[in-house]
Amino acid sequence: MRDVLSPFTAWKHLFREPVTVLDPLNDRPGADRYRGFHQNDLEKCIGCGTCEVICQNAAIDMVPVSDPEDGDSGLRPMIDYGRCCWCALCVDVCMTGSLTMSNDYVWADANPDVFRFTPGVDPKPWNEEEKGYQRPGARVLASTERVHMGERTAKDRIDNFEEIVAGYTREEAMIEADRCVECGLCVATCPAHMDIPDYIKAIREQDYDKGLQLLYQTNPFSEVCGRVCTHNCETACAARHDGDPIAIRWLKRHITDEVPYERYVDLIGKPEAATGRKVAIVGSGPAGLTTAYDLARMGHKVVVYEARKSPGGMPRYGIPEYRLPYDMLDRDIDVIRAMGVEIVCNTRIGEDITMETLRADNDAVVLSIGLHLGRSTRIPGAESPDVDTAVPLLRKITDGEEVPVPEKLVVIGGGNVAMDIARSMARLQQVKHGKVGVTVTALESFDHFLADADEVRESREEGIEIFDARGPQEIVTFKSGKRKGRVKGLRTWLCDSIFDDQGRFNPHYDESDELVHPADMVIEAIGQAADVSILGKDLTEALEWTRGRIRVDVDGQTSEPWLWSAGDCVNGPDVVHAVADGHRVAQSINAMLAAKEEAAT
Amino acid sequence: MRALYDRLKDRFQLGELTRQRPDLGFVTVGRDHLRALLVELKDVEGFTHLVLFTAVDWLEDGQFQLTYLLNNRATAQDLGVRLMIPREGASMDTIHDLWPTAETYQRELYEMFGIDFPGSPRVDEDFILEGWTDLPPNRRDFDTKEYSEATFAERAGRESHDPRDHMKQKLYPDGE
Amino acid sequence: MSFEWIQIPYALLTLLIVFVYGVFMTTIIRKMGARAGGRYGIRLYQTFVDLAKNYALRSHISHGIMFYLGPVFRLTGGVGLILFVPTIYGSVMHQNFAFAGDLVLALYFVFFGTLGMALGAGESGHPYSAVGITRGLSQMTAAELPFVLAVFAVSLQYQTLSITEIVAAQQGGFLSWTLFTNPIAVVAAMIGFLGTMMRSPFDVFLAPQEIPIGPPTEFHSAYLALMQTNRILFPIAKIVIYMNLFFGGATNWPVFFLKVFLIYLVSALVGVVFPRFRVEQSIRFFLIWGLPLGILSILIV
Amino acid sequence: MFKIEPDRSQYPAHNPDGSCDIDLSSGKYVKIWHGPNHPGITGNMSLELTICGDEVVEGRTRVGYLHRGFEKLMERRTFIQVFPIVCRVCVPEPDLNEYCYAAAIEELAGIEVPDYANWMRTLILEMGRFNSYMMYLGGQSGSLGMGVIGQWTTYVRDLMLDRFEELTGARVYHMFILPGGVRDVLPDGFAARMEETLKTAERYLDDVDKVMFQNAVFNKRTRGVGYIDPALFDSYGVTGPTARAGGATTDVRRDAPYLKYDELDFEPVTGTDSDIWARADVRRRDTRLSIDLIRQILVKMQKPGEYFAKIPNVLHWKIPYGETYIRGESSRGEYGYYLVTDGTGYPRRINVRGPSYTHAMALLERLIVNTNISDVGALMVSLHTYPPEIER
Amino acid sequence: MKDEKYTPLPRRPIGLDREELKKRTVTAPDGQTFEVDPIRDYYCQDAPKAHQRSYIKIVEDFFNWCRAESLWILGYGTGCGAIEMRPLMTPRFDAYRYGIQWRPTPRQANLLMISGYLSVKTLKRAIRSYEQMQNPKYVVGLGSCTINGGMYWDSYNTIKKLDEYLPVDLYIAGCMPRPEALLAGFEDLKKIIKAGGGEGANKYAENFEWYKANQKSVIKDWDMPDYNW
Repeated sequence: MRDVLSPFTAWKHLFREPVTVLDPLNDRPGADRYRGFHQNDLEKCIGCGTCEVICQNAAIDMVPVSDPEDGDSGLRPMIDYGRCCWCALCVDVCMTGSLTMSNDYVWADANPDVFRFTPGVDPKPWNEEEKGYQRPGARVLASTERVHMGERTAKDRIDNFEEIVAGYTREEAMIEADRCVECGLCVATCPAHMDIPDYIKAIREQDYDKGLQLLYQTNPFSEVCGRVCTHNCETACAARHDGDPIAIRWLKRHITDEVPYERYVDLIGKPEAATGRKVAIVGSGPAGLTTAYDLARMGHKVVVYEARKSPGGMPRYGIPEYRLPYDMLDRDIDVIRAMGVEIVCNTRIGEDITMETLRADNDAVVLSIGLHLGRSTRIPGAESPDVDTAVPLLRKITDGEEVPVPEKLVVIGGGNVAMDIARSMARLQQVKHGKVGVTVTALESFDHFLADADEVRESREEGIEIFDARGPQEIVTFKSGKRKGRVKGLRTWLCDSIFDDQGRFNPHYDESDELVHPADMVIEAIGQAADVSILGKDLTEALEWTRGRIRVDVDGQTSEPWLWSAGDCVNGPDVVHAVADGHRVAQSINAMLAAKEEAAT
Repeated sequence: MRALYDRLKDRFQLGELTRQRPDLGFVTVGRDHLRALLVELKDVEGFTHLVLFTAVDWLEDGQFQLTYLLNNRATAQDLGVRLMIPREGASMDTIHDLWPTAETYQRELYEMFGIDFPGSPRVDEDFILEGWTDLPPNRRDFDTKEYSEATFAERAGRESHDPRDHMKQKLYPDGE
Repeated sequence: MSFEWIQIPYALLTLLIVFVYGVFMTTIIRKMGARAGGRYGIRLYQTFVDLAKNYALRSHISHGIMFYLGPVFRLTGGVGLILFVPTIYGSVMHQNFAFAGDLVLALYFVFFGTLGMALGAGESGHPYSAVGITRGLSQMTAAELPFVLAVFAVSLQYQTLSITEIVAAQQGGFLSWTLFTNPIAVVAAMIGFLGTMMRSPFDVFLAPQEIPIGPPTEFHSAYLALMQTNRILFPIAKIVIYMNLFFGGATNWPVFFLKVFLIYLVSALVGVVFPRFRVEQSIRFFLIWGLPLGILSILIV
Repeated sequence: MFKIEPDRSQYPAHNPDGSCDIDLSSGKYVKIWHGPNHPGITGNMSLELTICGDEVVEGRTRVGYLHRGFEKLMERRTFIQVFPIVCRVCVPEPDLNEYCYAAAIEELAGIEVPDYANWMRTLILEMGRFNSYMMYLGGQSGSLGMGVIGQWTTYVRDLMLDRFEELTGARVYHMFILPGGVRDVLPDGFAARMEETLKTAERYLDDVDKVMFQNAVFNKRTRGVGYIDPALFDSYGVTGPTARAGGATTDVRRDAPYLKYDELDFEPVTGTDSDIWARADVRRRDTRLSIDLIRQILVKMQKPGEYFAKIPNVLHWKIPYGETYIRGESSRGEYGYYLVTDGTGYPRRINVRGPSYTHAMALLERLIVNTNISDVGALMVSLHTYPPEIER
Repeated sequence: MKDEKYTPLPRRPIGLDREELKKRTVTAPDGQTFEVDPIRDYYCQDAPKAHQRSYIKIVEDFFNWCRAESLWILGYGTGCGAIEMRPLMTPRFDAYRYGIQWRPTPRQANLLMISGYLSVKTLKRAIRSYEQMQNPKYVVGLGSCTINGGMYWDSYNTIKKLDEYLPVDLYIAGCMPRPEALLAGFEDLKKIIKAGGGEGANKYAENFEWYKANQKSVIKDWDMPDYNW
């Protein structure tokens, strides 16, 4: 009986208010975490395409929205809602965190072709929606932390010029290489357009031979670049936006570390058959030698003329050994030599051989003389004998010549050269005096510092004092006494802006904030200049110039049809840029030679 | 698990025991001993529950791996029995008389892998697919994407760009 | 009672009122069912819209003459029932075509629609229809048994076969209703009533979860609309009989509306909260509970 | 008295395996299709019934309407790309797929999942089980023509879906259990809102008890119907509540505890009769157990902590050769993933073992013989089959 | 890597070769014998016709209003989207109050919900269901899968573009669309129908050849006549 009556209790619901949502369309926004339709912050998005890669539905297309620039491909994800499954893996993996999801979920249309849109570009009602799925916390699908590179402690390294960083072990390199998402944004930023994602992939696959081949396709200075490259690529790295960029430079170095040096030449392969054409290159820096390497591989006969004792240019004479051991540089140069490049050292153009001779003897001449003259601030007191410029000093240190090592010195400048000379001098001080007394004053504030962050950090570890935003006003000298004319210190003002409204270099100082940095010696490291005196008067007049540099076209060709110029002397200081220049010039010369060949036959 | 393996190893010429977990092991057996081993496991050792029966296609080796996963409910242990059979003319003895439910598995394998089980009831009947004429779809040499693109129309008008190539095209078209 | 032409428009008016009322009652009962489930349910005018839509559908496919005639028969059953049963006692307008032996005719009409339906659905050739028809007929037969017995008991009790007279006999206070004068017959009849109302637990011949949805599986468009119209009219017509036979009839429309609604409610109250019997279970139910009660009621009379 | 049982002597004799010889041209039999377009079928599948009168003489389960080729698709997706599709294998209870897949990956890749993530997973699984049972209770009563239970349980399920939504960001496919952990921590105030939902659920379950289980007609329809001989459990791979209703005590949560089930206090629910009623009853009590477990979990779960293990970059995640089988207790029975990896970035083979695979095929075909056609729907629902996990 | 050595295993006949579709003689229990030709007996051979609208605009408008306010959904869950249909019809969202009801047979339904992906096997049934529905009838595609294949874009067993095979009136994006989105979609569909836009059935009849060719290119074992009402 109970079983017959008890079901009737269901009727009590008749007298209860129904539980129905009265206006389900407006009353029920998605939850805070709801994975609704996509949103994209166009400013943050860099178009790396990682979302496209991870999407298992092939729902995302990268479509051009703006012009590409460094670290931004100009592409933006377009999402096909005929494919999407709202799994939000694209949000989870987004390198910048720009891609998110709103909590909006209503979209019906009679036309099946409209369910495709570029979030952030196409106006959609949910574009401004605040709520919705965002990646909680850090990115977990691809690691955000760079693998720490082992290095010697400040104590260990301060009294010698041995290399500081240890290089990655295989395990470390694998982990670091694993972080790469292969977007390839870095390739465009790298002046030499190295196949960065591909050689990182070679590391992941432990195929170092292939990695080395990839390196040498675009860069014969892999050992050098693996250590001292300015790694612009890392500033374009997609991983930079949420975590550390991939240590591309160290990974490059890792490949060169792992492949036995004897196998290099085998792996790179033989140059092409000789063409009989001859090219002369002035200067054996990265630009010159890269040109030489490329041309030699194309089968041309190349002779490189170098004024100094050893080839290498700025990497040898400008970069201290603790950053770039010279035998590593020699290894690179030896590979280039193995391609048939002849390097003639101790031969200064204008003194030992003239440009005219070169022009007569060769089909083309490349001028890659670098920037080996230091610039001066020309502030009061700069003419003091205790004031020197950084580049010559570095050269002297490399050549083992005697340099003055005062107990207290000030470096003017905030670039890597300033760091190099400061740290080099610090080492010499440590050896000589047992303590470090170096102050660096930079015009730029730390927010816009020129030198690498690592350099700054390591310098500080080594006991170097760095003052930012200090504009040098006067090198204070002793006005009298035994040390009259010698340096007493450097007077600086706070610099509150470097550029004026038009963007011109016009620093503005706050005179109230004045400091005097005591010093026995001041080193200026504010820039370098090319030694163009070697060109001779006629050539100097024949060439076109722009702002004190030889004017070249995009291929590196000067206004003279036989003369090319490459490297720092046209571009400013940057190793990998010089390499890129070298490639370009080699291509251009090769095209010219081929045209000649064709005309001849 | 190890004790069980030692007991059965010589009688059925078992291969190495892979102990994936304390309660899960895999063991390889030859075709001649399979049935006897299954009967022994079912009737004597208490592995009465056929958890699953499936195949893995090792296309590169030209072999199918058949996996019979048995569960001993009392001890909560699982034993996977692996058997390799050649891909070509793949055929295997039916076990539907040991476990009636194996009939379903065998129908699926027949259809999805093209493995024959002579004597298994209704094994040649359509199971999941209907009127399938291509390669059995779970074989690894069957390319589902290719088939899908050839068979089912796709909505036109999509085009994607690889960031790397796009930047190359826009920024340094000559490859410099 | 002599026949007058004026009865035709009067009867049609009755039909209209009953139809409109039936639509709303169907809707309200459905809304009550919905409310028991915790929701609001369909809108009040929904049933009208559904009907209009079904009549307005453009295409229809016939499976043969009987397929077409089935719903017509069914509707004839419903309309005929209304027409031959006095709807409002004592009203000239709504007396309809009631006559001396109309109880037998009414019983005939109750079956008539079902048979027509059976033929029509059989013609549709759908196996579910066939299954539904078999179940429906067998269950209907079993369910009608107690009802018919109860009707016999009542007609024996009042010694007449005219519904009007039966109603007349029940006038004068609710204690003179058959409900109180012959409760056993009423219970037996109500059991049969449950069985014919196409609601759980005796809707196994519709059973959407088993044989979607039984006899009307193949019916659509206007055919379905006809059947829907019948679904609206027929229960009311049946209830009118019950009301007249057992609950004292109605002397005016408000009483009519109330009584019909309450009787309809009985089936809804049971239907919502019980699952359906299997066909042999329901037949057994009627045979075990309904039949003896029906016989008993006759014996008592 | 009034025994109107069908006369079985006129039906053909059945062989021991349930098959029988049917001569369709004799005109005695009618073939009818239950489904796929049929409201009494759980999901998109069909039964091909040969009936004689109201009696089923042969039944064949026809599946494949939902076949999407998951196992093939998984083979051409990277390990992370498989993650969004695993949940689609079983629509009403997707979370167990996510767990089984994630656990299989973690085992083969050697990843240790943080404790908090395990608690979260346990919570999600129990919530999913609750939802699945809610669908079942509505379906079981609905299959017998009582719609009102379905209204209530779907409403309660909807409330639980709200909890799912705020926790995971989706209603149906939660995609919350990533290989390596879970996506997020509990939102603020979740436990309180969950408690409210559970209270409502209990209130409605009380009503369900009264209206469904203390219902003369329901008992009549289900008692003694669809009996499964416990001796058949092993040969037909019967697991989960279906087996527990027949007195077996198999419950993966207890037999081979995974996640945090060994830290929870519970006993598997069992029944005795092994008929439809017993199965419904076991599930009803299991629903209550789930509620209890959710409460326990929310209490025992410690404060939010690390919820994701360190995993390699998913874009090129490779897992060395290995094979494993991960099982979990679903609302239908033993659910498992068999994963074989071969050292590449793609799985070699993933095989999903859904309980419906054995229940709805061989077992149902066997049970369905000699039942009344009216009971077919109820019988099938009582096995709690979800077709997508049969054909994947 | 294609293995050329595979020889297909024997299968039961497919398509029109199926055993149960052959002509056969049946003996009824009462001893009568008669011929059964399933294809001819069970199916209609006529192609569908496009049906005229009503000539009087106001009548057509009224009919359209009725059609829009009385949407009867065929209770056929073709894919996973069907799971959100249940909340839709139950207390929380209660679609009944918007004139949406479900019907168990295609004959009586006007609205076919393709709830997500369609496997080839289901497509066949969906087509048959659709053809059995009466003009005017509407199709709504739920979720990504019906728009462009969704997450099963590379599956060998699911179609990608639903409008190749059936005339679709409305698509609702989502995987799967929530009940609220469905309700919003229904409101849109009502607007379309009231504006006289729901002419999918006529479109289907007019482009019958094209639809049929598309259907047959996918369904390899076509075992029914071209049109089966």
